[in-house]
Amino acid sequence: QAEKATPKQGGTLRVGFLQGSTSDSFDPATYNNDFMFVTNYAVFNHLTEFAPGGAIAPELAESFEAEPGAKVWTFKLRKDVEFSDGRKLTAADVLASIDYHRGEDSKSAVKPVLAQIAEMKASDDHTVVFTLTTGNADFPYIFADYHLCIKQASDGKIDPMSRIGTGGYTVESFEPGVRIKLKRRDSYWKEGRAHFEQVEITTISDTAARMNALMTGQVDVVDRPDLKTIHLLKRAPGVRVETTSGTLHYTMPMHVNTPPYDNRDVRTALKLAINREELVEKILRGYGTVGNDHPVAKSMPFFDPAIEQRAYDPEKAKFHLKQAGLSSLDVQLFTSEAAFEGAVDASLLYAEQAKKAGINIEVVRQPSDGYWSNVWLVKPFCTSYWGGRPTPDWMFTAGYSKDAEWNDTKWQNERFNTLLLEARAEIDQNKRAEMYSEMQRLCRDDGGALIPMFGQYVFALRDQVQHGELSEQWNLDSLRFVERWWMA
Amino acid sequence: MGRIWILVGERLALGVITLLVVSALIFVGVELLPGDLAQEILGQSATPETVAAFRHELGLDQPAIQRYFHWLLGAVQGDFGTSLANNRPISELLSVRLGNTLFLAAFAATVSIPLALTLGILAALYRNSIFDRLCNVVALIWVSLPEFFVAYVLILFLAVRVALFPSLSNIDPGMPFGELVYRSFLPALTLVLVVMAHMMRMTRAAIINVLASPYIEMARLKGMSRLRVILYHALPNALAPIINVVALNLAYLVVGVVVVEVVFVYPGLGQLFVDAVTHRDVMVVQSVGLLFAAAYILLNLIADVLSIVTNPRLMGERR
Amino acid sequence: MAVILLVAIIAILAPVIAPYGETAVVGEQYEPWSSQFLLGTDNLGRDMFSRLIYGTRNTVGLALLTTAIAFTVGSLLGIVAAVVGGMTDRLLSRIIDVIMAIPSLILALMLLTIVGASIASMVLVIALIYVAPVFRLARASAQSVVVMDYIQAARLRGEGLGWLVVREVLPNIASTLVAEFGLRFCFVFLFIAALSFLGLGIQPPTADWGSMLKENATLISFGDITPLLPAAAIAVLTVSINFVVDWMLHRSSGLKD
Amino acid sequence: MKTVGKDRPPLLTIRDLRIEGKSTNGWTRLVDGVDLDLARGEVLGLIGESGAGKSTLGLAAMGFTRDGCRITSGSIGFDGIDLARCGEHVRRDFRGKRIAYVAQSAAASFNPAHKLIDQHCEAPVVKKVMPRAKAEAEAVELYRKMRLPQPEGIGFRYPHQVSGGQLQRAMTAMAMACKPDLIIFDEPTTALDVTTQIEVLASIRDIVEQFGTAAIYISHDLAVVAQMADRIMVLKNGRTVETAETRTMLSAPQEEYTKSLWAVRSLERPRQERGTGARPVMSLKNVDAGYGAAKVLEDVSFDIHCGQTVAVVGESGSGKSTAARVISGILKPSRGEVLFEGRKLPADYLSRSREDLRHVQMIYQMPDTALNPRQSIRDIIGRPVEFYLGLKGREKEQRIRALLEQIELDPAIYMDRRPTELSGGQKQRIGIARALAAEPKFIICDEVTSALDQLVAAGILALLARVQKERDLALMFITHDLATVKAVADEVVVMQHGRVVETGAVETVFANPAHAYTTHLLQSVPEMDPDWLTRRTMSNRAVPA
Ligand SMILES: Nc1ncnc2c1ncn2[C@@H]1O[C@H](COP(=O)(O)OP(=O)(O)OP(=O)(O)O)[C@@H](O)[C@H]1O
Ligand SMILES: Nc1ncnc2c1ncn2[C@@H]1O[C@H](COP(=O)(O)OP(=O)(O)OP(=O)(O)O)[C@@H](O)[C@H]1O
Ligand SMILES: [Mg+2]
Ligand SMILES: [Mg+2]
Repeated sequence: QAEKATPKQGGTLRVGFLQGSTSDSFDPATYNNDFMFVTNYAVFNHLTEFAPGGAIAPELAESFEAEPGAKVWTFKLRKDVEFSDGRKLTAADVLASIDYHRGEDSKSAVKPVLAQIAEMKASDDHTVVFTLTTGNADFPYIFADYHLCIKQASDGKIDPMSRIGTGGYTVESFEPGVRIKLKRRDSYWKEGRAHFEQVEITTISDTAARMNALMTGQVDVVDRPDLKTIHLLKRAPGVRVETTSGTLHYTMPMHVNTPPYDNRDVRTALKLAINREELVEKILRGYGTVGNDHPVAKSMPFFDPAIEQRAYDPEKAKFHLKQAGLSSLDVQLFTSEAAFEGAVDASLLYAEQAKKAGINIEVVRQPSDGYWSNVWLVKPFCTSYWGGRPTPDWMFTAGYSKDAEWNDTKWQNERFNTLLLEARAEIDQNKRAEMYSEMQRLCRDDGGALIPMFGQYVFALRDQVQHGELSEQWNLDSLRFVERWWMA
Repeated sequence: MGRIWILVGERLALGVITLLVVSALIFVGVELLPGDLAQEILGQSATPETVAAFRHELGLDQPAIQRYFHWLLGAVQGDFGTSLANNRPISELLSVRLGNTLFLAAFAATVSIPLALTLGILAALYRNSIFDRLCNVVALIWVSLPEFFVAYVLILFLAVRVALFPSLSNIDPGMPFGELVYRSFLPALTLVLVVMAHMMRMTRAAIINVLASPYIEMARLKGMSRLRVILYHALPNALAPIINVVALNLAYLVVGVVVVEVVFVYPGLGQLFVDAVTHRDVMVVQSVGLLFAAAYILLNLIADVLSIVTNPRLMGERR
Repeated sequence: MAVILLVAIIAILAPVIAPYGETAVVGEQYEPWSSQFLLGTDNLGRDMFSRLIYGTRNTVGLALLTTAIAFTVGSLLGIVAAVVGGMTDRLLSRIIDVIMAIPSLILALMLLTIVGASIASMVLVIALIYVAPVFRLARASAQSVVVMDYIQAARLRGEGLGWLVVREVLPNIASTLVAEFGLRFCFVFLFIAALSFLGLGIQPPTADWGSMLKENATLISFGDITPLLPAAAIAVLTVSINFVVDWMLHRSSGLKD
Repeated sequence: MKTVGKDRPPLLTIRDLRIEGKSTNGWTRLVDGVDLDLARGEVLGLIGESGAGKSTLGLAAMGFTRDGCRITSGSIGFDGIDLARCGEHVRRDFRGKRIAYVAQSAAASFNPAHKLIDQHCEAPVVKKVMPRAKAEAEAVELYRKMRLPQPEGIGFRYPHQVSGGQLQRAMTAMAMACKPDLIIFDEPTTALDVTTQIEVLASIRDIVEQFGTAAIYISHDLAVVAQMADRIMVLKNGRTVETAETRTMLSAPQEEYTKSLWAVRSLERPRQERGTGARPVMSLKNVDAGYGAAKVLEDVSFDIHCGQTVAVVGESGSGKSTAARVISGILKPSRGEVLFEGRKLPADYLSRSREDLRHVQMIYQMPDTALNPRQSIRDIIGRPVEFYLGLKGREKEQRIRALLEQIELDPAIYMDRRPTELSGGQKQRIGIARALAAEPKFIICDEVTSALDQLVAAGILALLARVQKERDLALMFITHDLATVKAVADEVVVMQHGRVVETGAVETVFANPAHAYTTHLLQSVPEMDPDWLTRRTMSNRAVPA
């Protein structure tokens, strides 16, 4: 056992992923699936990374610190880092890489988050100073995001398609939508990382095929095994299933500005009419926990365990309906497997449960194709998911604040929005905790999101693949397994 | 012989027109689909601003007509343009995939066609016997099951239970031929099972159809054996419908194997096409669509020409 | 024959025969076969047996409707092309070529996303796609009929197109069309199942064999037989339909052995 | 004519043969206790009406039954072996090698996919009688004997590249390929026109005589059988009616049935006087017509008068049917016009009025293809009644009944049958009823009796004559059978190579033909005299071509 637990160099890691598409490219602004996320973390480095246990740790930055008020942040860079073509990393590379996502014509998903940077400059070759518009105690977290990889700059700009990074691996071949082959760099600056000699990541979008590939030993790691059959997969020789519970959660956003969802009692009735335990049991096969209609996960800072868990209560739901002046309720729930795996089944189950509360839910399945542009943010009641954000501030800002781009419930709560701004700049951790607790309650009781469950990240691997303590932010050791794991 | 070439010429000309219409239709279809490449790639995390910026970068803000003719102009010169999604030349993208697709289709065809014809002939020979019934039932069961299910069953028995063949067909262009065959064995077998029944049954039906002809009776009156009657006398006269069904199935093998490609992770054109459609990568959709349509038209043409060539009545000039 | 009758009866009497509702969650997931749940339960704890029975209705009914539309339109157009000939024939044939030259799943995807994915539009779109092969078949077989003297006699009588197509030609190519019907019918519900894979097919929780198969298909990888039930239902129906077709063909081929 | 040798050794001995066939209502007797003896080198003529069981018996002589038929009792002794009881491989071994078959329609019985020579050599090579090269050489020899043109090259053609008469000869040659002991000729000349028929008959007889092969010659044409057979056997409903030496049979038939067969040949009808002032109903004026570039009709003109029958005769391909097509408006003439009651008809039937269409009706040569197999008799006849005369319901029903009675079919039995459930003669009568249903003034009969046996044909002709009289119909009668012409026509139009070579009243033309071709045609009509063929071929050969 002890022998297995010590990292060993060598071997080829073969990975099978659900996602991956022919439209994939190395342009960090367009990364949109696990395949590219993982590739990104293998080939490039970031200013910070998630350490096991959920803490934020410096990566390319040697250290970072804030001036009081958390408005000005100084990041010191490592001096020994080389790109795979031998060039040394400098502050110019960092500035250009971040700038790429900030510009007027940026198409990057992190553009809204980076809007808080009022100014950034290099005070010397290895120091970068950020000045923010408002104080943000959680600022270093954003640099762990996969979009913000550091590429080489020339004339203050990066080549977005460039494959030259500072990471532990270099790209040997890449066929978008099919597979990528990575090769270990001998001169990787990070100690004790990048153990595999070669890594081959293949897109296996068919779930059964992915599991078969794992069982027949054609791949060593797969993501998202089929939960329906996971009990059977566990029995397969040489295979083990592991989980991490991160911030992933499944939601059913209601537009609070659209009748009947504009009535708080109706929303509450709908929230009470769902049997969360049964959903976790049948849809997630137990690989998850019940949600409490707010997006803060147990593992996140400032989660308030004191808030009462909402339970399935058809009678109380009926009561709330009556409060709203209704004896029964007919609603349409738009859904698709694109929302999350099992979304359609979850909706169907919910519909069956809600019948007991006098609520008729018509499940309208939509084409997977185009779901995010046609349904999400468009239909007043649908299924969706959030990968989650590492901090409550970031999570709330992205999906619940009044001018969030992805405010999928159209929720506009005055008190909540004020608290959000106050809490962000607050340094006193206790006060912060209080504020975040109130925001969680507001979200739970007044918000438009029905959040029935938090999902665990589930992955399966062959026995010879070993790893240390896992980081839980995202799937597969926060997407960093390529450089963190090893072959026993 | 001359008439054949005239026919081929005419059909090719018509084929080109069909291709144009198909490409235009596909273009319009993809344009009409909600969402565009910019939206699809940015996905859930898109904001209107970033989508607009991306659109501009991709040139998607130009009028559709202009983009179509730009592509068409290139395509006519053999340049399919570059994939908007990742800036790679489409022809390069296509050529590898096309090779793979053709390899798989050829593999499945070389197994299934002779097998289907043989079984069809034997079924016609021993029609209504146990053998015939059995052949039919087995073949029908395989067609009645969806391709993915056939694939799963094969994987279960030939890859998981008994590790004879790999369940993933991740082939590389550089692999030796034997390796290619080994790796694509299961997808090919799946396809064989899927297309067998149609061809076999048509062979059987076509042969039985001519068995009531006077020349078959004549052959029997000449004392020819049953096998010879079927092979030498019935088969040549039943070829036209058989050729047509074979062509149809070949077209399917080239064009319609997305599901099998997905299950076996076989990097063929089908996956590329579906991927491109879901991402609204119009140029790629167009180009693959064009290849598919061309394959279909070409196979149909070949079938028609073959039916003529194998029919002396249509071939030789009249006396 | 008997199987087909049985299927028809099941389809009509589904609510009477099925022990549980089509969508009712009545137990735990994947319960084994028992006297309570004859064929066990599915992934949401719905009774497999009941769903299979309701599935008969939806699957067979819809497939029948779709195939019927495809055959009506396809064969009528095909015969018209053969009877009228000339430009009409050429034009129709080219249009059909275009439909056939676009991969069907993609065509369905495009059309359905454009017109919206209701059951009605699904039926129509699949029907449209299958019009193409039916057209080709009908045209080819009609071409050998239209040269017959009795067609000429009808033309000389001054009959209109409708009469020629429906009363003179159609009855003579019916057996060929029926033969094709046997396989097409089964292709249609495979197609419906494939569409539900793209999120376009029959709306859940409606039970249909194709989707039931798809939903439980992964189980087969572990040798679990649950997915075999809908698969077997499909296979048995296909085989029996085609045997009836064979029998009809045999009768019309003129062979008596 | 050979003399019949009673002393020759027997080759085929059939005793009490019974064959049953499966029909919709169980098994029915097709051949019912037939005895037959055939000596080596003897030719037996087998005649009888359609459906009498001639082919069934002929095939049985090879130990062969069609699908759906079975031999229930009796024996078929061929050279000492009972073909009814031996194993299939024995029979198969005999077939093609020792017993050969010449089918009725050579065009249908040659496999369209293979060259003649390949089909010729198939039996000798497969049966290992001789090697391929020798078989080919012999084939050429046989072709030459059959007086086929280009005997060296013709074998390398496909069946469709060879004319019907030539195919029929090639089929006879093929039957000789293994020099069998017995050949069965199943109506080998029925489908041919008289001028071709005579050549084929002569060739067949030559070769049979030369090789001393025994033969069974099946036909329903007595005159033809008379030329070929030493002995004649008359068959009816699967039973032997009478067997006798050819000359005896011809001069003194014993049975009533045989006599009735004989009587058909002398069918005559009273000539009608043509009213001198009567205007023609239908006229062709200087018509040129053709298909594509090929010109088929050149300057064709003739008139058809009210109540009269005009026969159009000429060899196959001379343009008879083409003229009919021009009249009916299917084919547009490139020059000239069609006049109906003095009025010019539009060239294209699509632009003709319904009334014009009604008055020009057509009866087709092949009743099998002229009646829609999927419609009932009621529909077939009822449609023109409804379509042209606008009758519905009871009136229509009555009209159909009347028509069926007119063609002597019991409405109660036949009304709801389909064409496939009728005999050839009955089908043809339905075709006539359909034409009559429109109550037309003019009917085109395109070879309406060519495919029928004489008894049935006589019935049809009589029927036509009757309705013509009743309705004062004008008929255009296309045929290549001059006996029929004699029997029914008032006037005759003789065509050759798309031109009218002679017209006139039947008596005049037949008595002293003005054109050489007419003479040739007339001389080709077989006569009952068994020596006729010999005389004809002698004189033909005497006159170099
Ligand atoms: N395969 C068959 N099955 C059942 N009945 C048959 C079959 N073939 C022929 N018959 C019937 O057998 C009878 C005799 O047929 P056959 O062909 O011997 O007559 P034929 O004398 O040769 O007549 P034709 O002059 O029309 O050729 C007919 O009534 C026919 O309907
Ligand atoms: N549809 C057609 N296209 C081209 N040529 C044709 C067509 N129909 C007939 N012919 C040719 O026209 C000529 C005259 O044909 P037609 O049918 O009028 O002859 P026919 O005198 O009726 O002969 P038969 O006695 O064989 O019926 C023949 O040489 C034939 O090959
Ligand atoms: Mg006969
Ligand atoms: Mg003719």
